Amino acid sequence: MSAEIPIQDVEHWLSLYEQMYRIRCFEEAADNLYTRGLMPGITHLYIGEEAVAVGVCSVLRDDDWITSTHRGHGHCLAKGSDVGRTFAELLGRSTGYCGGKGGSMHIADQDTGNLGANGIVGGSTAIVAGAGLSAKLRGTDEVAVGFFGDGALGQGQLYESMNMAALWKLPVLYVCENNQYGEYTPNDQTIAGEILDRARAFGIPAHEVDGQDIREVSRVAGDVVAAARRGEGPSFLQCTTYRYRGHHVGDVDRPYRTRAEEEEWQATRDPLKTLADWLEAEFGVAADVVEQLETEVRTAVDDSAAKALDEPIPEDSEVTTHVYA
Amino acid sequence: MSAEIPIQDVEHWLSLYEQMYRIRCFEEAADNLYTRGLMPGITHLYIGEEAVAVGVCSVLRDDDWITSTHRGHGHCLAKGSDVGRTFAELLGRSTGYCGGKGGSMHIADQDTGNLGANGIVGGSTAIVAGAGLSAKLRGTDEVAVGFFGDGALGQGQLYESMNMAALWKLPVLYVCENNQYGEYTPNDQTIAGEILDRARAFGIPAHEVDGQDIREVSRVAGDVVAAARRGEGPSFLQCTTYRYRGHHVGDVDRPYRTRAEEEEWQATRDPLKTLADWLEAEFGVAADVVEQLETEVRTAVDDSAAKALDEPIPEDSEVTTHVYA
Amino acid sequence: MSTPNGAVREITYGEAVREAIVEEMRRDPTVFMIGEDIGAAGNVFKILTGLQEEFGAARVIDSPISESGIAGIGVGAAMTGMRPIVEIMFGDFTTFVMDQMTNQAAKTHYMSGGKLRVPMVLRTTMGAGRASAAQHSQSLHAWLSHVPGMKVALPATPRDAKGLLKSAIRDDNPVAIFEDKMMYSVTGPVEEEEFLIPLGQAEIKRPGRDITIVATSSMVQEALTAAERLAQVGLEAEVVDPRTMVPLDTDTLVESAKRTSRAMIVDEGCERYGVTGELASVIADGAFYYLDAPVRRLGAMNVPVPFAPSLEEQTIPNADGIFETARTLCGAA
Amino acid sequence: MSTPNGAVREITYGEAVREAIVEEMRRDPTVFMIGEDIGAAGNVFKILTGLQEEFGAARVIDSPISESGIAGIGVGAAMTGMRPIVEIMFGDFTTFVMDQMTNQAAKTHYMSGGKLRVPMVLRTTMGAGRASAAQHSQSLHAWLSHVPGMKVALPATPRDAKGLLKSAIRDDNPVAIFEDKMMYSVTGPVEEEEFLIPLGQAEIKRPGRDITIVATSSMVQEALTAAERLAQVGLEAEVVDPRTMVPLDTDTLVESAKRTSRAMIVDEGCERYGVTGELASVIADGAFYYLDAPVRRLGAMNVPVPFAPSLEEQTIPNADGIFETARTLCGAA
Ligand SMILES: Cc1ncc(C[n+]2csc(CCOP(=O)(O)OP(=O)(O)O)c2C)c(N)n1
Ligand SMILES: Cc1ncc(C[n+]2csc(CCOP(=O)(O)OP(=O)(O)O)c2C)c(N)n1
Ligand SMILES: [Mg+2]
Ligand SMILES: [Mg+2]
Repeated sequence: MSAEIPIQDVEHWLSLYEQMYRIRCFEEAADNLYTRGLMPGITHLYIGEEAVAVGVCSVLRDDDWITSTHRGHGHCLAKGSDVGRTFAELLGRSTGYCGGKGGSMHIADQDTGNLGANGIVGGSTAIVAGAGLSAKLRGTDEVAVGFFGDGALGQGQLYESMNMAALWKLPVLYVCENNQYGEYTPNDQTIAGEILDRARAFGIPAHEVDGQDIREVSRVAGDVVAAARRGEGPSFLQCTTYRYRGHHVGDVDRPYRTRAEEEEWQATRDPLKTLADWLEAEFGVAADVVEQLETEVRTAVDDSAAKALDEPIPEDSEVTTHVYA
Repeated sequence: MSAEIPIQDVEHWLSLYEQMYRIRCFEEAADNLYTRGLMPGITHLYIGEEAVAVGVCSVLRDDDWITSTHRGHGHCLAKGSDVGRTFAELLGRSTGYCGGKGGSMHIADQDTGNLGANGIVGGSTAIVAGAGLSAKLRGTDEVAVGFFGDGALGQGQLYESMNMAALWKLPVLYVCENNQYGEYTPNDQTIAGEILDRARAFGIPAHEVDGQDIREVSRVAGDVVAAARRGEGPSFLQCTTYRYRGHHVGDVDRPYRTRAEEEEWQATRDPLKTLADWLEAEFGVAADVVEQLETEVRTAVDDSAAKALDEPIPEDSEVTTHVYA
Repeated sequence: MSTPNGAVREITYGEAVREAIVEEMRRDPTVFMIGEDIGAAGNVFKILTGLQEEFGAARVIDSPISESGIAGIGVGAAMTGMRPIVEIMFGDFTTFVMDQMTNQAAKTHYMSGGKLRVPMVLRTTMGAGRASAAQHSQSLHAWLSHVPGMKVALPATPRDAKGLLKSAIRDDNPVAIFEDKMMYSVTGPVEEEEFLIPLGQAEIKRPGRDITIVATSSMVQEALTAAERLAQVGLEAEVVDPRTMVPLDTDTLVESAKRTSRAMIVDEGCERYGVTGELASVIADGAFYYLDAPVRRLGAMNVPVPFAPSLEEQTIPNADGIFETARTLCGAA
Repeated sequence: MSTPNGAVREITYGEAVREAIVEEMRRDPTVFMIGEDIGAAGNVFKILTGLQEEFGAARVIDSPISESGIAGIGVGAAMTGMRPIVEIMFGDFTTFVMDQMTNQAAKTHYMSGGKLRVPMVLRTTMGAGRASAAQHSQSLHAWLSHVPGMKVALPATPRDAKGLLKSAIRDDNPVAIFEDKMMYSVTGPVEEEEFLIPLGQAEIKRPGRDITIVATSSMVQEALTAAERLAQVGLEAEVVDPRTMVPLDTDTLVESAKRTSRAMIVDEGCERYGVTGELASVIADGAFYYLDAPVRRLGAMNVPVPFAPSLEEQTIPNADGIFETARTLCGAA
């Protein structure tokens, strides 16, 4: 698909670059925290997929909603969450977004419209339609965006949701992050037929997007979000992408795929590199400008991680609060 | 779709006519038993849809499997169950197929390969794939046919099932009996997009069939069952049909649709009339031949119903048997 | 039954449910309903007739047959400012909403550290007795009662049906309400003026000194019938209806058992690993030093509900069985 | 632990599960497995490594992420001559199979009047303790234990894991097995030669005269640890492991409690409306006239499992809590 790049100023693209880079640094720091034994549990890194979350969220308003997945840090930050409080949540600290009770897989941030990561594959595919229905019933023009992996295509609830969203013309955007694998299984073993046709069968317009090119992601997402906002109903995006790391931080051997495949993606389709190259070619943004921005971002992220480590763990009494509202 | 009628002898078509007529008489008798207060609970009549079950089952072997629905008497008889034992089950008698413990909504007959009616809409859409997988794993060329209503298109499990049946090329035939309504709701309110596309999205060949014309049903079913038997994987049939009566025997007012609509279907698309007319035109089968056959069938069915009423109810001790095998 | 002050009418349980919904939908524009055949058809038990006419198809939404989908939609709508009432036609189909209720609705508030809320009502049915066989007769309220974050109500009378449902709609948590479908046509006194019944308050439906019969849903009436007969043989049974499984009014149950020194539990869910075990344990533990006999449980038989009426009948606790068990328990002191 | 005759090796709980499956698949060509990431990946807990290599992709089937679909496929395959083992990666996802297990698998034999059978095993996990938070830490075995027609096993040792699973595979009914994921790497003695452990037979994991501690799954080890410490303060605890929730070996539980006259129940499911209520009631009823103290229950806290390890830890019963409760109970005589 040839990307018709919307003409926007360089600042816009630089800010998206910065956001993508922030996510990458965040994830590297999270990995580091895990490796050093400082983070409880495991976590799923978004490295390689940054253009999807940042591209989609770049066309959303603060009052739009997203639902996220077990691989949710990227969505969280892209929708506007603070790096420090996100780290704090991953570390189970009382200053985290969920007071340390949710952790990586359940991080939610009501204030930025993030209805939460989800440990259930496909678990939010109907919730997002509920948010869309709510937007409509409340008479707003809010849009609800559901991120989910290719693995969630196996869950029947997604189809129930798409059927209803189509019937009732809900302002919902289904974003399938097709990173080629569900855990350790390549998805040609788990997906029959054509992904886009699954949405189209319900009368939902569906588009395949290069998830490694934020220009394309944001352009197509912009169009379909605008359509949803105008009351034209749901759309579906399949974003072709790749997770550079293992399924989770502990999955380091990755016997289910080759190193060559990984290197190919990283060398030729890295979302950061793609954008940086274009910024240089199109706007003459010099490499050292980008480097300086990177240095600043990385320093800030690493500082936040270090600070989060000093945050307190929850009071023991927190175990029984918030069971009921 | 223009029906290319397979050339088979008149006996074949007469036997299918007889089977359809038997089902109609059976259902009328069931309604009568209900109306006279002789049948416990309620039941869902198949009147009007006979060509679907009989057409599809006419191309099946004894060792093929079917899964059925809450509207299951037609499937049951078409697959070869005995009228008397079916009545006995509807009446909760110990001589019924399930010893009176299942009733209309759970009638099953292992001997004819009927894995059971099902009170859960969509509840057997994955079970049928399991039967298909079993046929394959056991190294047989058995085929598994799943009947389900248009209402079951709302259930996510159907899509999970189709995905797996397609991936593993299971010998499964999905038969959607689209009778225009799910209970009291016309299905244009509940089905977005195109039904056939929902199967095709999974790479499953899908066909729309006039469910009121048994010649077309059996021809298309014959083709796709043969394909499944050859190992070519699943198919999907959408049989357009109509239930003449209410959703269940107690639904007599039917405010959700017009009498005119009902009369139109019955006058112009009745499966019995369509076949009888063709038999006369094509083979010169006279009206009185058909009438005599009808009289014999009706007498036999009514006798069976009367006999079933004399069958014993289960021993009280049966309540605790068969909880575990 | 405690008679409320003010005008009292006799209305059916079904009408009471309808009134609760109508009043709350009039009061609060964020309340809406979604379910199968609830629109023009007015629900399969015909208790919601006219609802869609009054509130429109946007607020009384006829859904496809997609139980897990509508539960999920309820959760999402509840998180974002609405108060959905999701109707699951038969309690037997709550099998499909277990993920949304358990992993999403019930946990969201906690997992988000108190930020998100899921003020959602799941209305469904329970109970056998209609020759509807194994998949349309179950009483599955034990499952959701086991899930922290859920509240669970089992109204036994028209008045409770109305008052508990109104409270549930206003509650900021997911609340599941199980309505016995055989009771929709049962009438009872319900005052004209508005009232709420708080979740978590048991009601002593009949006072008595000899034995405590804790009964839920339609079993309350069976227990009251049994109590009449027990009175004829000189035994005064106290019938206690917990009304909500969660929160559970432990105090009222335990105090009653302490007073009577004998207790039994009657519930229409299957006995094994059902709610009777919890209720019996709460009493056996809390009133241990006061009990003259073991706490007896009377749940449904541990069998799928059979179709044949003569078999089905055996599976459900009834007044006869309650009478016999209570008499034996009292004799066993 | 009763030592079997013959050669005894120490193997892990995970290896024991694998051995059971391998032996049964070699013995019976109708046995097959289906689940997510069980093929080349050998299951997420790496306990099925090599299985697909030995039996091929047709008998060790890697499925899409479709829990309800694979449960339904299991039911259909079981009805038609196969013996499927359906793996649900985390017990938390059994939410998706409740319809297939409850309305189909468990009821088919009964509804068909004994004609159809569903010889199917549902293998899944339970247990917290890994900072996996609310959706990957639950112990939901109470639900399926409530469903007539289901059998439910909770193996506590490698030997039980093997023997119970082999019995489950040969059983003609649907059997759910909950394996505590923290135990996969725990070792224990398992004899070389083939053996089965019947479903429905409790095991006294440690004899004692002062108090009966009924414990399930990983709580058995906690109870044994507590028992050691109780012995140091002069109290001999009998640790009884029911091993299967259904069928339940009521006799062994009740007889033990009669001997010791005190009993407590420890289980990792949430306490409220969980299995502890049933087990406590069975004992409180059966041993009523022998008990010197109320039967105490120690389930998981009635909260979603929190992420932060210091909070999570509080929610699960452990040896300390068992020790304290047992000592109090014994002092309370
Ligand atoms: C209902 C459910 N089934 C299984 C799992 C275990 N699981 C966690 S992530 C995952 C793979 C998800 O793949 P995909 O949706 O493609 O997301 P990705 O990890 O590739 O981003 C699985 C199977 C789960 N969390 N929830
Ligand atoms: C899971 C589930 N949800 C709802 C119902 C209630 N119900 C019974 S039949 C029916 C309509 C089914 O419509 P369809 O599949 O089109 O079959 P038809 O009755 O038209 O033959 C409904 C909603 C049910 N039995 N199971
Ligand atoms: Mg993926
Ligand atoms: Mg229909």
